[in-house]
Amino acid sequence: MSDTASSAPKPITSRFDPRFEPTLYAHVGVPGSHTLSYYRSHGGYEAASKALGLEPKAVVDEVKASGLRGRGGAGFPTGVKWSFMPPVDGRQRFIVCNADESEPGSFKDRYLLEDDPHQLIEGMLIAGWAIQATIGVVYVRGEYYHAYGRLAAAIDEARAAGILGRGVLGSEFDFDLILHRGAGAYICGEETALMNSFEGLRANPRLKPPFPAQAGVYGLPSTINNVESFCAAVHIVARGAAWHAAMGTDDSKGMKLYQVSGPVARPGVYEVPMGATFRELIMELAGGPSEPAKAIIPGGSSTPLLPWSDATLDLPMDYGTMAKHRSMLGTGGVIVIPERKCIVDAYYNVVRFYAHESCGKCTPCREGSATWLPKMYQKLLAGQGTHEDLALMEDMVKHMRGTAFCPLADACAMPVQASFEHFRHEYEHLVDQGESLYPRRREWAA
Amino acid sequence: MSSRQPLPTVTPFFADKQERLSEILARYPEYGRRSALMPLLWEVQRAERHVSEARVEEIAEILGLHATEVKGVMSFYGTYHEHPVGRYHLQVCRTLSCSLAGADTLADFLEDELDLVNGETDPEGRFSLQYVECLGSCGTAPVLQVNDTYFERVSRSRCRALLDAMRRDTLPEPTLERGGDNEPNAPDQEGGAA
Amino acid sequence: MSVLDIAKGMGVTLSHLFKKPVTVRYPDEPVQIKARFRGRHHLLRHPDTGLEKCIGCSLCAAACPAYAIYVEAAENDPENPTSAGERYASIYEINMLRCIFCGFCEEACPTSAVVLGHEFELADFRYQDFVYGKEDMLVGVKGSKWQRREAAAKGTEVRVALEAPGRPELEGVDY
Amino acid sequence: MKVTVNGTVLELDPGTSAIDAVFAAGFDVPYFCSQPYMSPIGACRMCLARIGAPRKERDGSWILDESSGEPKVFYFPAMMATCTTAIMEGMVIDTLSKDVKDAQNAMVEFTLINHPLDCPVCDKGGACELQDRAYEYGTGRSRFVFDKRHQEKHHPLSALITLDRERCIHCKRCVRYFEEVPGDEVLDFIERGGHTYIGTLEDGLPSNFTGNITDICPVGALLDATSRFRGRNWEYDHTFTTSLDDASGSAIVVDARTGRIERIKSGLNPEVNKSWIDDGIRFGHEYADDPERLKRPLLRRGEGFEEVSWEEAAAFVAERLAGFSGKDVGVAIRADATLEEGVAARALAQHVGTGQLDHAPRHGPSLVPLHGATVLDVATADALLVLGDVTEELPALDLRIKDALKGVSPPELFAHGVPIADLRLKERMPRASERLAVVAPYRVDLMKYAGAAVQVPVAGEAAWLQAMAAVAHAQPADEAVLGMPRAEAESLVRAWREAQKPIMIVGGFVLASEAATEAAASLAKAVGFRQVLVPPMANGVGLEITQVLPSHARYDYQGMLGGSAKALVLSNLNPAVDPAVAERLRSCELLVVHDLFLTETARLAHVVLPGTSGYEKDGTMVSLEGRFLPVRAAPVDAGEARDLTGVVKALGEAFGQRLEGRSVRSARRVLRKELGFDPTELHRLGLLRELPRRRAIVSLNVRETVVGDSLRVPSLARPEYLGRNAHLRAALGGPALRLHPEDAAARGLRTGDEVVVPVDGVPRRLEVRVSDAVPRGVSLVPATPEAPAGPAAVALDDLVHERRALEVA
Repeated sequence: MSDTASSAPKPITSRFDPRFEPTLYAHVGVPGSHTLSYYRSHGGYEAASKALGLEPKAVVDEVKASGLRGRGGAGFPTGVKWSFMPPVDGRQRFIVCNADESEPGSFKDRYLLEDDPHQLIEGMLIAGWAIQATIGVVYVRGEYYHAYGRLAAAIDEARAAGILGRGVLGSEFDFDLILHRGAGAYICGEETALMNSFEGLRANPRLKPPFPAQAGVYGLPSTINNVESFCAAVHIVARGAAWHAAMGTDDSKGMKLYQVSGPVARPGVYEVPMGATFRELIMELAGGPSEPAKAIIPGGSSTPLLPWSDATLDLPMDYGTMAKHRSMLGTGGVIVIPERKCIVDAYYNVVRFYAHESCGKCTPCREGSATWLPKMYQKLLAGQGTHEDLALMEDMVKHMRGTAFCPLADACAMPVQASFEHFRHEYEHLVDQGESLYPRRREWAA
Repeated sequence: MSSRQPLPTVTPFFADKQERLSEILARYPEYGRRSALMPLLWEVQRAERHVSEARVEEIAEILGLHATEVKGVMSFYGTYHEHPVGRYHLQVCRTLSCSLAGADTLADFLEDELDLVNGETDPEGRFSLQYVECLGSCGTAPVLQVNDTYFERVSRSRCRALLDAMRRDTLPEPTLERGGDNEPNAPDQEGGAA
Repeated sequence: MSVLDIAKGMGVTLSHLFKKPVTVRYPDEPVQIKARFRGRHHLLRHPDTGLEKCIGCSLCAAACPAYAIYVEAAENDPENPTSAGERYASIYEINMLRCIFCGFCEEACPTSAVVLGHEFELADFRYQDFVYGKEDMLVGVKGSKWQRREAAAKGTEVRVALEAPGRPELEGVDY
Repeated sequence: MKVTVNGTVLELDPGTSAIDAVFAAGFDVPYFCSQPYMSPIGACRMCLARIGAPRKERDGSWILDESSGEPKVFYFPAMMATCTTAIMEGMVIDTLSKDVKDAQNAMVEFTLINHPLDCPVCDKGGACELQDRAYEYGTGRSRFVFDKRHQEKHHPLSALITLDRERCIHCKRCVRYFEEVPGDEVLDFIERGGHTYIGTLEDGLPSNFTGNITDICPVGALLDATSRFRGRNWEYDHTFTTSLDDASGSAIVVDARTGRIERIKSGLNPEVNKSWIDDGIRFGHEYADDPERLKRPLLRRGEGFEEVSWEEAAAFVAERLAGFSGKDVGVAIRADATLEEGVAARALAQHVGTGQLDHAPRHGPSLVPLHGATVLDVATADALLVLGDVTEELPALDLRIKDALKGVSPPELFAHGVPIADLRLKERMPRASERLAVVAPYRVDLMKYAGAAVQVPVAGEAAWLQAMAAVAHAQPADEAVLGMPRAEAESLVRAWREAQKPIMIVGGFVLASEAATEAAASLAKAVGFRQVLVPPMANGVGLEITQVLPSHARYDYQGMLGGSAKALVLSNLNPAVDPAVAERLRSCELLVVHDLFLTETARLAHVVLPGTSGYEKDGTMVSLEGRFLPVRAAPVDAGEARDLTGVVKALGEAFGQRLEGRSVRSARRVLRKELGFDPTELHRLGLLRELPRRRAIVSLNVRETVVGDSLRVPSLARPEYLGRNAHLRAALGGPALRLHPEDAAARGLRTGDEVVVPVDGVPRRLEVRVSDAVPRGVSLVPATPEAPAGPAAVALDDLVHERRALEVA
């Protein structure tokens, strides 16, 4: 476990920082970067050619050795996940890309899809070779229509160039992609729900086991990863596992696309080695908060917030440290909450999101996240809450945790619990005074 | 048991689009024919701005399903519409990051300006207003999605300009915003990307 | 026993000679009944809409220890409902010979539709005349079957020889 | 595997679910979404428990607890739904600790926040799983102070099923049921999250098995419309009996109250119908309570009838019978009579000394195949050839065929019954359609699920079977007759031969023809099929093996009606629907009719005796697989109606004779001798017996039946009673004349038209239904007990329009 005191200072990076060379995000924002010619001229598909020259198992081992952990939120080691695939037995195998980025606070995948679609295609090709899957599925959320168009064009280009299809890149390996567009359901970010959605079913999560490696898309062996994970795999293969493993902290290796939103000077995506501190990210890269802040959500709205303090700012953003502080790294989507935002209002906003996105399959989520909890928040915000209501809400979220079918109810309950833990006084003020400690903000940029 | 005859329906949507239909069906393996359900719904919706019950039945017929199944899937997702939306379907994200950037006020502004409430379409069928959840544009909040296109960092003046443009049916191309280090308009991006 | 004891006893007797007697000239004079006396049942209506309170749920029949109640339900005609909601009692019968006037039915009733009133003059001649249907118990019906039969034959009003203080549960029941 | 449940150690098979382990150990957990015979999905989250299991080191040895030296139990971090968790070696399950109780309380509370508290008016009240579980596992108070979800109450899903959306707790049982059991996904969730509700776009739930969802709904959301708002659950008398609607031997529960049948629910017979019945069985009971039921014997006086006592009626019959020579008397009973009634009929025939005894409808060939198979065999078959429309003819078999396609063998039973969560079952299991081949003269429902489907011409089964047998014997065969390229036929034959358990199901279209039946038997012999023969009515097999048969082919039922009998005793038969037969019956010297209603035949009778329906008699039936099943009388007020044993008792008394079969008891004394066991002691699940294949089956006195170009087709809704089953009729429509769209258009007919059309010379009132499942030039009309399934001549040219369907805008 890394501690800021013990580990050597890591370089901060930014495309403006001469000490570091951005990798995943090198081409985002560059006009024309989505084309094959641009990508090829910047070393594109060399990693794929290299991978196709290796044994599939060697590619898996390389990714294992790199210490890459899934960038979709849960942080499961990618190489290990790939090695779960059953032995090749003649059945069709699938590699699936989860491009259904919908977690509030996360927006890194969209830019990758829009500006560097070939990087994803190359990553999936490498992963496909590694697990011997000949069909890749890219599930793009329905709202990312621009990204969908760019990706569709990139796939056509790649097909025309022999990068997809029969015998890719001159090898014996066949690989093609199916591009599938979602239609607005956060739950599709859950891997099995995504598979149901892809199959043309209601996107309810499936029972596990069987895990996707045994029975995934169409009941066939499948592996599913996040967009960023696939892109990282490209560079791992290109530069070697050691390069990747050298970056980051003990349990979190490599580069990470951190996103900063909320009232900061320069919100956006920053590619930094794992384990950068909040201070580096928020104060230095993003230019610091534009108004006094009181809390940080470290990795998308489902991760428990941390109070704004010097101690918090000095925490390295990696899986272990966040877990130690009873939060999660999630997708690395940092949201800064300003002092003047009522925390009850802010968390009503978060709960409303989960209420809207609950699939309705299981009871605690359908009745808790989607029905009762938002109603309780409405009651509080209307100034009609009581202290019993606060106790009831705490009891309710306690029972929503760990009882639901999939993590969505937890994703709703955990941040609410944390908001109670750190900002209970704001809830109590609202109950006692009948109005919020901080009046609702009505400002909007002119 | 009773197999009642369906009532005479309107011309099938895919009657004159067989090529497009087979292109969509061909994307998926034979055993995964049902996967074409969502693309077919998109196809209809893009053309007709909603998916009517007759189209649901048609898609069910194409895929060999019961209409109920298609309806069950369609209604699960937030972006398929049962009733036609306006020519400009304005979708305002009000989730946390956008809300912190003033999306609630943006929403109020649109309600006042267009005299619409959430979920309504104006009588001319030009504008529909809908509040949606996170669109993945948190760094460039607030965001207004018009049909399939994102307009980001929508300030009051930008919003006005957009509305005026839409009233004149001259919707501009969106400027692609990136934020952070990847701003396309950043002064020295070429040097940085090297 | 001493003379004194006898005198004491006679004293008690004598003192009562001058007190007001407790007996009444029933049925010429009404009998006084306590508010919580449990007599013949009434089926109540909602005072504002006039709809029957009974929804035919049969819980009274389930609660009845004497199996004296029989209920058959039916669906309300939405245009012309008998009771509020979907369901009403198409048949509601209590066999007054079996009834032990325990009041369980009243307690079991979720809509306070059946309430035990004060009427107790239920004597009759034939077995079937002890089975009271809805028409005998709905609020507004006064008297037992026999009393109503007699009143009809004589062309007089039904007279119930009792007086009782009201009870809030007996909403709309008038003696 | 060793599993410890709350301290109780037990040994269970691998693959058992934790919830079954809990029940097997004698403990209880609440559950709503699990349902026997359906896939567990873990949606309701009621069955949460704290679960732990030991883990192994890399080298395979157990990680030990340092203090005890026993394998250390690692608990899962969160509570687990026991229904979706498979047991592991050494698993420890805790359902009693405070944490678990708290979680269960919370789940009950969550479930109840949107559930209306209208138990007093809810038909499920008193038999509601939610009510029970809330009482056992809830806290008894609600902290939810907001408005509950308001949705549509009493929404008619079909004429048979009412849906109350507010009461739904989203357990998904009904939605899964349609996908997993009949395979018609006609019901689904609409919307998502807190707005989710159950709905359908189909008109009236087009499936033959819709009623089962009212049984499995854990709350009062889905209700049987025939019994809506009638009584409360605790007021019903439940009679566990066997359906006499078809020969499947499906277990049913007849719920009666104050002398009338209020509803029928599915019974559980794991080897026959599992817990499913079709809509015909479930909803087709209203006729038994019809006000026109005969309650007392009637005796003809001049033109009219007079109600008389049984003694008087019997005395009249006995006196008149005495005037006939024995051989002039005919006795015929319907083929859904019980074995006991069969014995009674036999005794009566014996007493009067006639060989004119028969049951009808009956095929010429025997119903006992050379190599028979059971229903369970069908459910576990790996190759199936279905000849005919099983879905309508014997719906229970349709579901078991679909079981076979899933390839999951029936579960082993626990002491607590069928596994609550059978982890082998999954949502949307692939169906091995290549196992099923269906052959029928029109597009039958089962063809949707079949790998090979052949539509043969009317009465073309024999030719097809002969051609297939030729393929099997590597002889030339006409591809046009086969309906497929020869290579395909050869691969089918190969698949049948290679199968471990190939089964042929032979429906009425084949059995109607002796040639086709023979061809079926020879194909079966050639490829190794075991056969299931579908009897035309419930007890066809039983009445055949107890020899309720004529002494000679010319004395069969047709022969009796044709004039070989001067005096006739008919039980539940109505041949006078045919005007030609009615004319002959008018000249009959003595006609005794035993029936439920004053039928066309009864109107011609000299004596009419009130009969009982299948729900009102005790007895025994033999299902198509040779299973002896008890039929029990529900407490129904049928006036003085008696079954045939009662008729024989009254006649015997009038004869001054103690006839065999004068009561169910006395009939069973006879049966015990013949069968070698006592039917009185039959278990509810029946007794499967090897059936004797009698050489002496008397073939029908078949005059070359008019082979028309049309068909009488089986229907699960018994057409003879459809008019009196109001709800079923509303759902299915009246007896239908089904036509190809072009044929209909050519005659200006539309769906919904009511017509009168001669079928084999008998005018029948039918409702037109246009359907492309019907081949061109063929009309389908429902088969009746008088005219069972088979080719028919439908004179469309003589069709008379009774009422035209309203123009649809």
